[in-house]
Amino acid sequence: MDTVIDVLLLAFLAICAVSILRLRDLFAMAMMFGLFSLISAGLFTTMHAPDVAFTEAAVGAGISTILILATLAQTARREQPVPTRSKWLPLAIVCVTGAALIYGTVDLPAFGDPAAPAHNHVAPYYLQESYNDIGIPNVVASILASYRGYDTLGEVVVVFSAVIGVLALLGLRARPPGIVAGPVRRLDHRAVLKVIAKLVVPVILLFALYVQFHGEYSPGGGFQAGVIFAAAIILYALVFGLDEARRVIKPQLLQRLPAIGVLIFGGVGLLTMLLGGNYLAYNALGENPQKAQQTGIILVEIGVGVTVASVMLLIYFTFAERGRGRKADEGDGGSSA
Amino acid sequence: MALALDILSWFLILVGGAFGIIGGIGLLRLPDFFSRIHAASITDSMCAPCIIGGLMLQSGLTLVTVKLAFLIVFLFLTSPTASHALAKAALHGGLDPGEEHPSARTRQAQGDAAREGAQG
Amino acid sequence: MIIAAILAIMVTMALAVTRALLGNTVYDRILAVNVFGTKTVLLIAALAFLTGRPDVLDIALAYALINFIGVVAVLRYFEYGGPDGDGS
Amino acid sequence: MSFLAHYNYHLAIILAMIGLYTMISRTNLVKKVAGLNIFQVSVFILFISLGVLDGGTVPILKEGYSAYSNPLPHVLILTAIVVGVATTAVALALVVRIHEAYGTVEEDQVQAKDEEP
Repeated sequence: MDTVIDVLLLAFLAICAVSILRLRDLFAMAMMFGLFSLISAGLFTTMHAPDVAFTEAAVGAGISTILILATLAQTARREQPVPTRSKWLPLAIVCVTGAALIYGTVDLPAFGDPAAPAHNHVAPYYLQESYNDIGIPNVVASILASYRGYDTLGEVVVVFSAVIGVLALLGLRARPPGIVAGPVRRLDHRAVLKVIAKLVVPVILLFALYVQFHGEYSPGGGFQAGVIFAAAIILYALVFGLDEARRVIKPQLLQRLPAIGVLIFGGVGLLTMLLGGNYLAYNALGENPQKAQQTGIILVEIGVGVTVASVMLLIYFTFAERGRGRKADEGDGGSSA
Repeated sequence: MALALDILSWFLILVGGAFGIIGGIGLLRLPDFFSRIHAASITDSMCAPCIIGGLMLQSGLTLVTVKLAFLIVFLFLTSPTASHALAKAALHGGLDPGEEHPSARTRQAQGDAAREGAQG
Repeated sequence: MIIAAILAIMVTMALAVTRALLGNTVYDRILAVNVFGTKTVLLIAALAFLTGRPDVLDIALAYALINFIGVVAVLRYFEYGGPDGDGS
Repeated sequence: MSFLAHYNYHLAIILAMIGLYTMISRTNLVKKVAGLNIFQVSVFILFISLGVLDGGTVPILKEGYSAYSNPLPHVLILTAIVVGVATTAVALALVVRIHEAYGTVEEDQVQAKDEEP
């Protein structure tokens, strides 16, 4: 049964990917892209990876799609026809590469084979010892925040530098000449949407907190919670307008939060060093190693959550603010909160 | 009692599945957007609560039931809202109810924006 | 019996994907994507029971949330990207 | 049989190739970003496939289960997804800037404008 679901979902994925390739209307493409992410998230669930599915659903289907839409609103809605000269060479390259890769899989262990090296190297240690070492059931959370803490710190810093890049590209410089700030657009005529959004946004925020702090016992953690939190505020901004959302979360605060999150993460490392341990070795945080580990993980996850949420929000706000710019001579340019 | 619950649960799940398929067929076969939205709403408002309700009866009274109940409430709030917003957007976006019906093919008169163009 | 439900959901998903591919109008695609999203929620919920690990139900909740946000975002950008600009 | 046992990897590779083809054959920059994302998701699928264990379950420890799927790829991919969206955001920001500077997001037109004196 699992296999059937697996293959069906992969087939859906391939169909979606082909339609992304072929669609000329980029809005429709963005929608198929959201669908693609949703299906891949479903696939991750069938492959026993709920944490990944969680992240992919929130990030791929939510944030990525919204960002692509925001970009489309500021650029061109339709793709122009591809010049015919470049049709066969790419196809040949792709076929050769694909054939080589498929030839490469011949030596791989079978799908789901318990004797595969991947299952016999370090994973058994994590699965057997993590409960003794750390005392939380979600092994993914223990590896993410404790065993591979350096790795996660690096990823958080990458996310942080990405927001610096986006701000440098879109946020800091004034609009180019000929572009003026457009009118504030709100979904004022959407009474039903507004009422439901008002009802739903607090629930989503609450759910984000649940995901953040229950992440040790169920799928979840800082990354997912941050994205869901950001998604809730983005929904608010979509329905009530960018200015209203900015009134809720002050831009001055929002610009500092990514750094604060990274500093929380790094600060926990420094704290453990001050207490006589190694960098990010949480055992130094207390007498009881399990309790110390759990404290460390919760602190670190808060740092991750703060950074991810504020980075996603900042990126969206920057795109939306830029998109509000409206060419003085063109009618279809701006479209943002 | 347990047997009755089980039978009820299976019944709900089957009914939900049937509604899902019916709605899906409607989504595919109905002639224009505004009738398709009706088919889609059937899958949202009948299929989802039936299946989730059936699963709730399976799970007994635990945290899982509460989560499923949340799911039902949430879907019940958002799905009709999405359908409503979509219908309204289509109406304002130049899609006329009945216009797209095969019996009245006057598509060219409509604005290009609501249309899907040639697929490459 | 859950397998029957899963199969029914997959069939509905296939039909929705077909509609999303055929399109006609952008609205049809949005509708199909929305239906697909809610069906994914159901699929995850059913899968959680099939594998006997209902604690992964949180994902289904997250899906429902994100699906709604996605539809609102698409509508919003589509409407304001349209020719008359104001939307309404 | 052993060839069929790799179906997941093969489908992931097919997806990757569709993404690659989108990237190298289309000139629209937004579409290239979408292609990049397809490629990225295919890599995620490949990694997660490597971690799947027959008869295993989700790696959240629970009494009554002894076989769990490999949690390590999950961790790697989870962070990779978030980093992926961050890089996508930077790419899209570049696209917006290119559109502001050149008035187009088609690669060949941008190049043509660059070659103009």
